[in-house]
Amino acid sequence: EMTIGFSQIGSESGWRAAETTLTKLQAEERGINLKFADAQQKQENQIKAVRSFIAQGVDAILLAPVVATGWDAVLEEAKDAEIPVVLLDRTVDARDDLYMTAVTSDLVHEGRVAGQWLTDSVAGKDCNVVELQGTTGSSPAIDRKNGFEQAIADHANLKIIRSQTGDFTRAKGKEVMESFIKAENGGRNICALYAHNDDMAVGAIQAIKEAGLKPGQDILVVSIDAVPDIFQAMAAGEANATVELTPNMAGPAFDVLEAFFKDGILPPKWIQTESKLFTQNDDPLKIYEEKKNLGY
Amino acid sequence: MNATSSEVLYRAEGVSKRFPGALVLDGVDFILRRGEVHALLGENGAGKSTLIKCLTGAYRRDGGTLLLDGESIDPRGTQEAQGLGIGTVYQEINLLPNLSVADNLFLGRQPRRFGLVSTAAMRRAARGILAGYGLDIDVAADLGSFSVAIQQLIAIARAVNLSGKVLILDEPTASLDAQEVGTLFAVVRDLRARGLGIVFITHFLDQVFEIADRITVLRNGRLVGSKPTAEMSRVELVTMMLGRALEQETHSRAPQPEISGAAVAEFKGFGKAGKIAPFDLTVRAGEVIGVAGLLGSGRTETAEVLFGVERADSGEARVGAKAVSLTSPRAAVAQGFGFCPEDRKTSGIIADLSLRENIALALQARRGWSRPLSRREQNALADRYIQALDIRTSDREKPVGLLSGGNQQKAILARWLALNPSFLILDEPTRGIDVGAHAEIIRLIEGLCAAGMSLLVISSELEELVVYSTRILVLRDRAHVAELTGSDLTPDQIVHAIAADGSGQAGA
Amino acid sequence: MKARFLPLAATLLIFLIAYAACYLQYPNMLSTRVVGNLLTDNAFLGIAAVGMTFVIISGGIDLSIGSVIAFTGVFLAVVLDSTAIHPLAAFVLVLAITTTFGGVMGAIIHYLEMPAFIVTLAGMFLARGMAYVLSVESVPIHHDFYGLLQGLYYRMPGGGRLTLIGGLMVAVFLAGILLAHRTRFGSYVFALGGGVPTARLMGVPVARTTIAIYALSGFLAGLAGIVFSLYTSAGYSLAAVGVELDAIAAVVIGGTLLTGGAGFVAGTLIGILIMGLIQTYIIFDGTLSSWWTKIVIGLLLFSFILLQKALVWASESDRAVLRRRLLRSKALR
Amino acid sequence: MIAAAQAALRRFVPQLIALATILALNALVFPGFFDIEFQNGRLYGSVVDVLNRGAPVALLAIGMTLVIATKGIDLSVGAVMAIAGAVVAATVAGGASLATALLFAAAAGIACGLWNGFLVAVLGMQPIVATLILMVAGRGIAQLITEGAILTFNHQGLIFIGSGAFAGLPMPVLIWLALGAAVTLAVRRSALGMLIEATGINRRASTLCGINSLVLLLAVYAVSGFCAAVAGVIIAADIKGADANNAGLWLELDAILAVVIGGTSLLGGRFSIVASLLGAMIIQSINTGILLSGFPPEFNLIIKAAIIVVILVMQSPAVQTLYDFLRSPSEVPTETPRQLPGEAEAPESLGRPQ
Ligand SMILES: Nc1ncnc2c1ncn2[C@@H]1O[C@H](COP(=O)(O)OP(=O)(O)OP(=O)(O)O)[C@@H](O)[C@H]1O
Ligand SMILES: Nc1ncnc2c1ncn2[C@@H]1O[C@H](COP(=O)(O)OP(=O)(O)OP(=O)(O)O)[C@@H](O)[C@H]1O
Ligand SMILES: [Mg+2]
Ligand SMILES: [Mg+2]
Repeated sequence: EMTIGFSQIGSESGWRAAETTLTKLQAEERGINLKFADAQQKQENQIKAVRSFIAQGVDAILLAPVVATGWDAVLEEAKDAEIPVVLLDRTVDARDDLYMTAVTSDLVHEGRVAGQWLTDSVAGKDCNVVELQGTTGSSPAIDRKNGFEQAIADHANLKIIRSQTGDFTRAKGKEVMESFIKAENGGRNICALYAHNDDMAVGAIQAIKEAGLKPGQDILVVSIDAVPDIFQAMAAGEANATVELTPNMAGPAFDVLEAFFKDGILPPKWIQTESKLFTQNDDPLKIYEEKKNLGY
Repeated sequence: MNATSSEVLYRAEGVSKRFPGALVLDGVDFILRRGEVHALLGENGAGKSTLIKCLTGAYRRDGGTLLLDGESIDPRGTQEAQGLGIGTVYQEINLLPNLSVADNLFLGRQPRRFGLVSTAAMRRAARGILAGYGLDIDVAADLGSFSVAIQQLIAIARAVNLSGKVLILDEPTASLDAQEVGTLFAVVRDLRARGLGIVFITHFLDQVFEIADRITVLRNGRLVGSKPTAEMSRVELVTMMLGRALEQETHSRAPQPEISGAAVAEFKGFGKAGKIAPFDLTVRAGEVIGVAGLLGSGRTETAEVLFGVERADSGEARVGAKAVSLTSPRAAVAQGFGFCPEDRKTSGIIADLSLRENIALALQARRGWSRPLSRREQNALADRYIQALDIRTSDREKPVGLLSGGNQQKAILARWLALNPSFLILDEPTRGIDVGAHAEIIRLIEGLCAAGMSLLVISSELEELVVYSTRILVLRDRAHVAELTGSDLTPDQIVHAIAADGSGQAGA
Repeated sequence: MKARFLPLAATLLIFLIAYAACYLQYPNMLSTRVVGNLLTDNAFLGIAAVGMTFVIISGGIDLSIGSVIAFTGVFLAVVLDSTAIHPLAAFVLVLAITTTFGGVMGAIIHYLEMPAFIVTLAGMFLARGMAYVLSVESVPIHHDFYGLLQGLYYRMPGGGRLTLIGGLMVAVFLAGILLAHRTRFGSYVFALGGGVPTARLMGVPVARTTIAIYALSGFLAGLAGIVFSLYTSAGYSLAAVGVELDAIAAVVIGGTLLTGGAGFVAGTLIGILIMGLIQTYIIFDGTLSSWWTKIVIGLLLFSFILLQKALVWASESDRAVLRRRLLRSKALR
Repeated sequence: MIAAAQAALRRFVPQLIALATILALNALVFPGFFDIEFQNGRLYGSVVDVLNRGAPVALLAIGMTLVIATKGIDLSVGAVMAIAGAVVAATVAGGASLATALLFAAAAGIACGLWNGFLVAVLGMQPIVATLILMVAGRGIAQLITEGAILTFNHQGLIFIGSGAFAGLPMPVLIWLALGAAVTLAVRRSALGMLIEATGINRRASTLCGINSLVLLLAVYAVSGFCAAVAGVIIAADIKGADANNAGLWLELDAILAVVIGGTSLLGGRFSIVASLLGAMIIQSINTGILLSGFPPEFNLIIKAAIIVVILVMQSPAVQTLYDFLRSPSEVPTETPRQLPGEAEAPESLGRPQ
């Protein structure tokens, strides 16, 4: 039996809860003994967890790093102890011989996909975009912002007129959207909303409705993650598109670890998960039903 | 002033101090000579403590000049005053209960080796200093673990040790008993002989005549006069302080009839292990039970057990005919008890609340939160007791913490009188109260008894105790050892009972 | 045993018992790796907690330390990234900044008579805000000198490492113990905790001491920030969120009263180790979900404090009887 | 009577000035700030947003004021909000009636408060640590209920509490106004206010007066828990879901800040709920102003910190003294100003003006 340590960031969002659930589920199916450590959003706790895993002598370590930097030393220790490390959902800023592989999506690419969808759907018309950023300083917020900006860079008709942090939460997403609407002539200046995650978009949709506008029509809504609730909104015509970030990062990770331990096969350094775009045309209700029991 | 400048040590001219709403010192002159003990006297709230604080830089004065040894000084804080050789004991003991005794004595001037405090040397020095006061205590223990009296002595020792030129003592004897006062006076005489100037504030006039060379009297923030003690009679002094003659100041004892009325409360085998040995006590309507004993003899503990502050672990209590359990002060209040505690700063006043609220508080607590006293009722209550006890304050809304020490004491007394309890326990009720008010309070106690209230009064002033007590309990070693009645109620008999060891004490 | 050392003794006892209990369940817990990790992983928290101990003993509180740690890290990363300054010079520079920052907070607390809680709360916003302004992204530090410092460790038998930063924390604790308990400054700190007006009347230089206390806390937070940047080789504006609460918890578990006036620097070290132990235990267990992790941390915190109180109570009631007897005989001479 | 009213008003002058200044600043960065329209049966505008979005902090501030008046502090309110939100969501999602769900949420809040009160009053723990325990564990409990996900619901009655309007005003506004008024009346029309203040200033002396400080402390923490529960229900209802991970995160600090801006001392004693509510509105005005201003989010914290520092400095005792001093030149002593800031002498536990 294989013992694998999993250092998770925390449980700051439904998406992350789903990732945790799926990881545990996958481990159970494969008969892996999973040691789970929740870091309460703190890098120092994650480092502690990895060190403790090393001290316990686990067979492998899954690490979902809260931030890209600062892992060299601890990864070096894992390497010394000959424990393979697989990164989940974010990469790190370290020499690539310090970890076995990274199973992640490309955050910048996600932003680009969202931006691409928007440029396509407005089709050359002028469009003022408001942006709900994630937590200031967090890498998804930075990368998804960059990707989106890259995608619309060559389209002079698209302009980000307001951009403020909504801390990845529904409540803040709603509050910030309310003030965007007030500040932009009752929302009449706004043509589209880009939210760094679905939760903020769900909050913002409520704000748009309460201001007497129609989300999805008066203001286009595009966001990232593909959590179940956004599909409900899409089914109701209130959201337009979302980019999926799959919570099943552990499946591929376990696959490569099993292959490595069985046959000594070394995986590629990066296993990119798909950033699939969903729109109202993709039968959102069906997807909602599929997703709603995954622990989101 | 007629002092020849050669002997003047510390001269203050025209010192003024204003607090919001009140001019507390109004152009006061004060001259302290080398080698004299100078008593600074006045009623509660006259401004004595404030003057001291201005002299030592603890307050910034609003006007006036200070000359030490002929040179103008302007201490900006106590530290600077200490540097100039002025040591002070302020009225409320100002030591730090959380520091060790040795640290308190040497704060800021601990002996050092290689930059680090040399604890051993400091403790040795501390023991040496305290030995001069007959204190042999563990100087490494927290100051707060010692009784008020010992803390007072330590504060004095510290100030004496600091003072090269001037020593100021603000009511140092308020919580000392006769023996400690004797020790203190010996130290003071010694310092006087060495040429220090000593300022001494007290409400005990006997002590003034015993030790002071000169007396300065303040009234309402103004200088009334300053004279050598030898030229002053007691009556003259009291008149100067009060601005009127006091009809009856001397402690003359009218024989108290023994009371044999109905028992208001009865305690049988009441006590708490480690605090006070079990005792029996019957309280009858209209009597005053005095409690005497040395420091630490268990007087306060007796009061605390009776009032439920400390839960008794043996014996039973009866009020009227029914057994009651006194598990908390609240329960005791419900039985018609009242308790005016000894340490007004930590257990008495609610400093930030107004005088009015402080007076109304106990009554309000007994009525319960849902039946508030109206503002009008509170005002009436406060006004009544401000007048009855002559509490000096600019108005009833003044935070009680800003009142002078004696007036705070009166406020707490007023709080319990307002409750009109059937059994009132007073622990050192006259501590820090001026002669005028002292007489008033004694008269008040007598009046209350005549109206049927029973009292238990703890006091270190035996003369005072025998004036109003119908009987006196004597405590020693945390146990009730004797009860004096009738013709035995004299200070001498009490002293005798306190000193008697084990057997053969007077009375029973 | 002196009354005042009781909480310290109780804490130590609890720590030893808890460690023994963990060892029985997971023998690996006593490996040199775990012991080494306990020091290294908690180094920055420990150093910051020393400063917090001084602040709390003086009756104050410093909520800014987590943000100051983040600021320090970002500052170092940005400076080392964009200039040719040697890290040592950058260390001096950043320590000067954080010390001044602390000192200014102390001055505001003293001269404007504002509660420390609020002043340092504003300081907390400000320091993190400054970190954001310097860089919202996490900035890696690649400097040979950092590599050199990180390479300084003693390898214990069994693979555990005694790192430079772990050693630094121990050194800071030793210095803190001397400063608190064997200097005049230390006695002033305790004096302020006993009551500022009284301390002032006793001649304590209140202004100077208050400013020095917060400056010290700022300095140590800066040092903790340097340690954190060594620990992670990066500066990140979201780092060390909530560290102030961990530090407060460690200080309190270590037997220091939040009301001020009583406490031990050494106790804080044990407090840090206890908190580290709780975390290590939870990771070794490895079955707790995110929410149960939080609940169990809370419960363990609760039981530690409760146990400590119980121990102190139990021995205090005996002692009270003793002391009273002693007091009486001495007072009566 | 009029004098008393004037005195009461004077108590709020610093807060009112601060609020007016912030609002004016907001109007400067966003000219339409004071525009109010009537739309969809409710008032609509930035000022209404301030009132509405300030509801959670305002509600927390009500209970927090009482706790702080007793010389305590309650760090757990954010976690209690999460618990109450989770409870209400779980109960309505389970098909229970609105009344039952609200009852459960309120009971959960009160139970949390009683737990805090028990630790503080009975076990004698220091309030910061006592409530820190629930601050850590409470969010775990909330997540346990929601299992880390956002527990959504579609109960119209419950949603109305969060985003409905009555008489033109959003429900949250009406709720915090009503609760604020009710608690203020309850403590000021009864003797509770005085008893709480007395306990906060000197618990020992108050106990000796016969005040049941134990029950009082329990009650005060329970009220704080209840207020937190109401706030938790509101924010859950507002987003139609219980977000146990983020609901009320770090709001305890804002609530404490509101109380302090309201002039209640952290050392306990004199308190004013109305002033704390003004404090909450000041904080929300700053937040809303920042959102409307369009500055990049990196600057949010610095702007907020700077404004708060300015407000607190203006309200600090030392500056007040200086201000009084400048205002009444007739009382200036003949010599140079001697009452230097920081040297103003006051007996222990009197470190507060007013
Ligand atoms: N900080 C303050 N603010 C306002 N008024 C004050 C303050 N301190 C003292 N007072 C007032 O100044 C007057 C003089 O007080 P002071 O303490 O000097 O009296 P005292 O002569 O020492 O009286 P006692 O014998 O009772 O100690 C009192 O009426 C008191 O209320
Ligand atoms: N060991 C102690 N620890 C804490 N407080 C003490 C201790 N000993 C005495 N005290 C406090 O000091 C005060 C004086 O108590 P003491 O034991 O001297 O009794 P007493 O007989 O009432 O003496 P007196 O009233 O003359 O001071 C009391 O309030 C008591 O609670
Ligand atoms: Mg006085
Ligand atoms: Mg006594």
